[in-house]
Amino acid sequence: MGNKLISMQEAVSKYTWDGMTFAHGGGLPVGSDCTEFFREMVRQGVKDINSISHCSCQGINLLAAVGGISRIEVGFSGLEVYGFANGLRRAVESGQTILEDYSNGSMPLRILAGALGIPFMPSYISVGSDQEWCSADEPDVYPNTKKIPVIQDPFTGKNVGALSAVVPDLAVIHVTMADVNGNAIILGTEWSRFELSRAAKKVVLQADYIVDTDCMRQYPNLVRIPDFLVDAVVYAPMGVWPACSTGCYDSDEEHFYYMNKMLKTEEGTQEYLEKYVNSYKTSEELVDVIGKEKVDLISKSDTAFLMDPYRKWIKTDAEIKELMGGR
Amino acid sequence: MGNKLISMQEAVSKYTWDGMTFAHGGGLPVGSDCTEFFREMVRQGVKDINSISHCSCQGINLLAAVGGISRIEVGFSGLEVYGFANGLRRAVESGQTILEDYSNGSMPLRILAGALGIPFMPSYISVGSDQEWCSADEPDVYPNTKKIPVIQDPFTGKNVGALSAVVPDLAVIHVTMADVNGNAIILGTEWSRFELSRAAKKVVLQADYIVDTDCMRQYPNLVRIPDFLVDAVVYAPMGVWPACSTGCYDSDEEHFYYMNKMLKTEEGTQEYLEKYVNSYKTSEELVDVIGKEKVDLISKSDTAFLMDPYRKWIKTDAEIKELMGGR
Amino acid sequence: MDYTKNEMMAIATGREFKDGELAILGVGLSMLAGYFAKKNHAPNMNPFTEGGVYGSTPVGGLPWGIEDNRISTNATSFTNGIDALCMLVASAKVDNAVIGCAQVDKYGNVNTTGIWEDGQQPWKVGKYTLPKTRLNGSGGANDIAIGAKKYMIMAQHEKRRFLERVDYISSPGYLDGGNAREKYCFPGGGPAAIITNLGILRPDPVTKEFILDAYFSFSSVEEIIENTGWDLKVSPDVKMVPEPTAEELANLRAVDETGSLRK
Amino acid sequence: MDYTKNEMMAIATGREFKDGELAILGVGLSMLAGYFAKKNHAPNMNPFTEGGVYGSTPVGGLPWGIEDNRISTNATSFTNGIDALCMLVASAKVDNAVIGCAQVDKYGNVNTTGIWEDGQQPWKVGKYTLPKTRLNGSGGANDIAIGAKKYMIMAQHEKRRFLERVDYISSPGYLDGGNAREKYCFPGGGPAAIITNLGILRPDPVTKEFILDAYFSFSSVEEIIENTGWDLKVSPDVKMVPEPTAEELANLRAVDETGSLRK
Repeated sequence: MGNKLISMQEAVSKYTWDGMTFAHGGGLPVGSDCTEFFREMVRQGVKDINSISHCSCQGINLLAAVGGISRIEVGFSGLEVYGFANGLRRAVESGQTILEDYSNGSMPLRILAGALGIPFMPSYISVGSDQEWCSADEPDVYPNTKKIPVIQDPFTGKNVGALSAVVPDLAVIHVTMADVNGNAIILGTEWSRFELSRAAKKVVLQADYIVDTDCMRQYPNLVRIPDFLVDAVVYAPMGVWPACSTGCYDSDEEHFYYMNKMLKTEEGTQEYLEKYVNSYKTSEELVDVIGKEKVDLISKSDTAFLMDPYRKWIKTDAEIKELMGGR
Repeated sequence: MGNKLISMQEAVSKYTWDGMTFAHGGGLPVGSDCTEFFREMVRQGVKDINSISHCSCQGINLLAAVGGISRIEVGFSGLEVYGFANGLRRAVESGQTILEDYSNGSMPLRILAGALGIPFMPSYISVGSDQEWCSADEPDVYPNTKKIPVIQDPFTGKNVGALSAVVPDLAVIHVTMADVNGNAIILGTEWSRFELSRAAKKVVLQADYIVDTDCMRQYPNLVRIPDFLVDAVVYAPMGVWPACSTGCYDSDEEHFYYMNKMLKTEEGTQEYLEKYVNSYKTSEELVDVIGKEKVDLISKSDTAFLMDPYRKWIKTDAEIKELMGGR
Repeated sequence: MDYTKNEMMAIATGREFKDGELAILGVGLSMLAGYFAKKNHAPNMNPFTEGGVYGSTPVGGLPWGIEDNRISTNATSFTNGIDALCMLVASAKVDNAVIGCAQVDKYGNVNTTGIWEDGQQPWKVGKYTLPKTRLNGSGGANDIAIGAKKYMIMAQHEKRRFLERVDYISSPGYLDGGNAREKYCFPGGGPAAIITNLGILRPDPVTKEFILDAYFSFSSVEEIIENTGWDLKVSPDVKMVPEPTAEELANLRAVDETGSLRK
Repeated sequence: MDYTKNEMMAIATGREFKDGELAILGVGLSMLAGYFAKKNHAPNMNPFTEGGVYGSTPVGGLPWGIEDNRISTNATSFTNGIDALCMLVASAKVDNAVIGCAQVDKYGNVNTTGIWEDGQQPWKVGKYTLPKTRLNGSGGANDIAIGAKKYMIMAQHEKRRFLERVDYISSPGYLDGGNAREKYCFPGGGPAAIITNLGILRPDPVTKEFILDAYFSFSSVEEIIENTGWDLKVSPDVKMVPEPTAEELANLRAVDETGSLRK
């Protein structure tokens, strides 16, 4: 309990460090991941990140493009219809980033094991394929038998894989609504946000809206992340951009392609950083960077009606400033 | 998809059989379990049930009292503040019902394993105690090593228990609201209702309210049981009584004690059956049996406000009759 | 000051909860002790119940069950049993808890499953014989016993309940004592205290045998020894537990609206 | 009738979906084939996506991503990845699915992870060498491959994609053929067809080697053999796939609002 609202700058400087195991993964690449938190990590020069998620996203693509990711465990490293993630790809092909392959099902199961405090999760996923036999951590061994060891079900003696548990140092989780204490409501698929909030040692929320706790008391079954699990809450309107936040805004098709094109080269990446990462400090300024018209356009989402029941509890920017003690 | 509304009589006759593995367990004993489905099982004389749940409830207490339960796997067999479950206790002490002990955490984990389609769940729960060493299925062996075998974590070599998966023939799940297709919203703790709906071979919902599907489209994150998992939907107002349904009605303190007192003896059980089980056929008649005043009293629940956002989508009894083709 | 033995027990238990702790509470005395603590000295304590009911305080009296509407009325979050018992409790995220017992032994092992005829206990006869009296089973107490960072056992102090060895271990304490828990890799720390209507027992740091740590103003070392079924050792620092303050009693009674502890 | 090869491929894939099936769909061609089927002949099919988006149909065109707002707009239920991929897909509750590939081999093993210099593949050199070209990884396709009751593989039919052995098995088909899946206890049935822009391959019931089952009106047995990188066997019953009907084409194009398949 207590007011946990802090700024994005403070969140990144307080909860990240070089070499940490960092989990995210609110959604698939086009879905609700914590892009703004990644942009701030880039601005603060956080590096040597060991990234945990089922899927990559534009945030990972960006952080990899600037050389901030030394290792990544992931199920899907692309950008869906938007293609291969060029920044990440460049880092992986050059050997700068070690990529350990799992699947979109086996990564969440590893996080579930972390959440349950058990050492592994039995599963048939990822075994019997090169996901089992290839380990980027031990490239000299093939087929590898230690990454996903095959064990025997004690009831039948049959084979089953053992997926190792993951306990990240930090999970940064995008949510649609949070109160200042850290109670959070997600609209759209949760992906592994529920499990991540229980597995990670620290949890920071990035929220589209700050709402009153009365909203949580009216909809307690929607509050899938209760306050005591949360260390900090960051108000980040448009914080998922250029991906989409269900109920709030659609993905920015044009920018999604543009960003990925720029991250293909080091020069393009530098240009992109200047224009879209280092060019603003506040979320008000971010709106200018995106362009007011574009923001209005993508905010006319067909999913906007999903937010309607909660609008009366939304805190205004002025109220949020007040709650942050004017910071 | 399609209209899955059927009567309680039809649900019990179609989906239950003597000797089946039957799962329930919406809540703790005082919480939202499918009491009315149990009463109909008693009316239809279903027997030799292998019951699966984390907790007992008044429905189990009743079915055990009439000798309908041959075996039960459970974490808690009492009635919370209301005391020991006399009907179940009598059946267990006489040897009529075999009771296999687990905990309120290990039973849901076994259901989770069933839902995931994996053979077991690693856990530290229930091991190193008589829950591991005593198996009611193999009473001649102590300490038992087959009920919860201890295996080695392949990553560290350390001991961990293996809880066997459960895949029930049927799960009967109380929900607050369902549409005719089987999409369901639960108010209050889910307990293991989410996992049960994925683990069981068949799923029947017992609902306090039938609502329009528009309600589900407005609150898709609340719909934790999607329609395609569900085989039948039964409209059962007051169907949890004498326990409580969050958002709908409180527990009936007086009747809870009375019922448990009556189930203590065979004679009392017969009297109880006459008065409260075989004395009505429809939910309208059930209200008369409970007493209109009592129904009004317990319906004045402090939790009633939790239902407010959904009331406009509630189908009336007349509409429901129409939807059931006048049945 | 006028208070009952059960009120003293609830207050003594409540005092063990510290501000900011994440705590799981059960029905009855456990909830009373926990919500007393939150009201009295631990306003930022986070109590929850095993079905995943978070952020709430009881309304209209103590609940009949731990997911009763009395506790669901003002919750900020409802999740599920796996979340509460497995992700939070069994994985050692919970700081503190209370469990009850029908029997407890000198290593803090708890029996809530059944009472056997003497000599017919499974561990004595090498068979899982039927109990004379079937009790409720462990519920969530086993999960707390293996997983909570620490927890307290509340018990009525009677010779027949305080045994050298319980009939059936529903929820493991320190098993045979010493490092016995290590074999099972339990993530939790084990029982920190047995708090009764006569006093407080705490485990020896090495042997893990429970010894008498404190008595109440109305009890004595002798009375406690007499009511304990094993050869109870007494701490050299044995002391009297401070009596409830007027404020503590007022706060306890505000939680115990229906006065169950004054009966 | 005027239609593209990709439209024929999408319709041929869509025809494999039966009414009432529970099906998981991915972005692009997979969703197109699935929603075409639902619109055309399988109104009670239950399609969902891997994050647990249920009961929806795309609005405003095919989504850019499978949890894009275009597919979230009219969902009746949102859950999570473990529900969709592990509880439904990996546990063999799903009836049908489609996965794509960069390479596929004669036993239906799929590679979506990377392309290696020839001779540098991990299985050839006994080391996990870096790929020349890093692709996207398996995403949810591995889960489908091990767990769906059956599934289809969609591919552009080119010699460099249809190999004796893929560079890297991202999603296992029948591995080395025969009963090889049994060793891993995969709950799912394995790939039922490889559907390409030239025809349809299906596995031999015993050896599990994929053989040519059907060609399209615009392709031929010879063209397909020529574009396959292994010594493709031809079914004695090889046949031409019926051309799209006018209704099928209309339904497909209604789903493919933006006309991506006509390009």
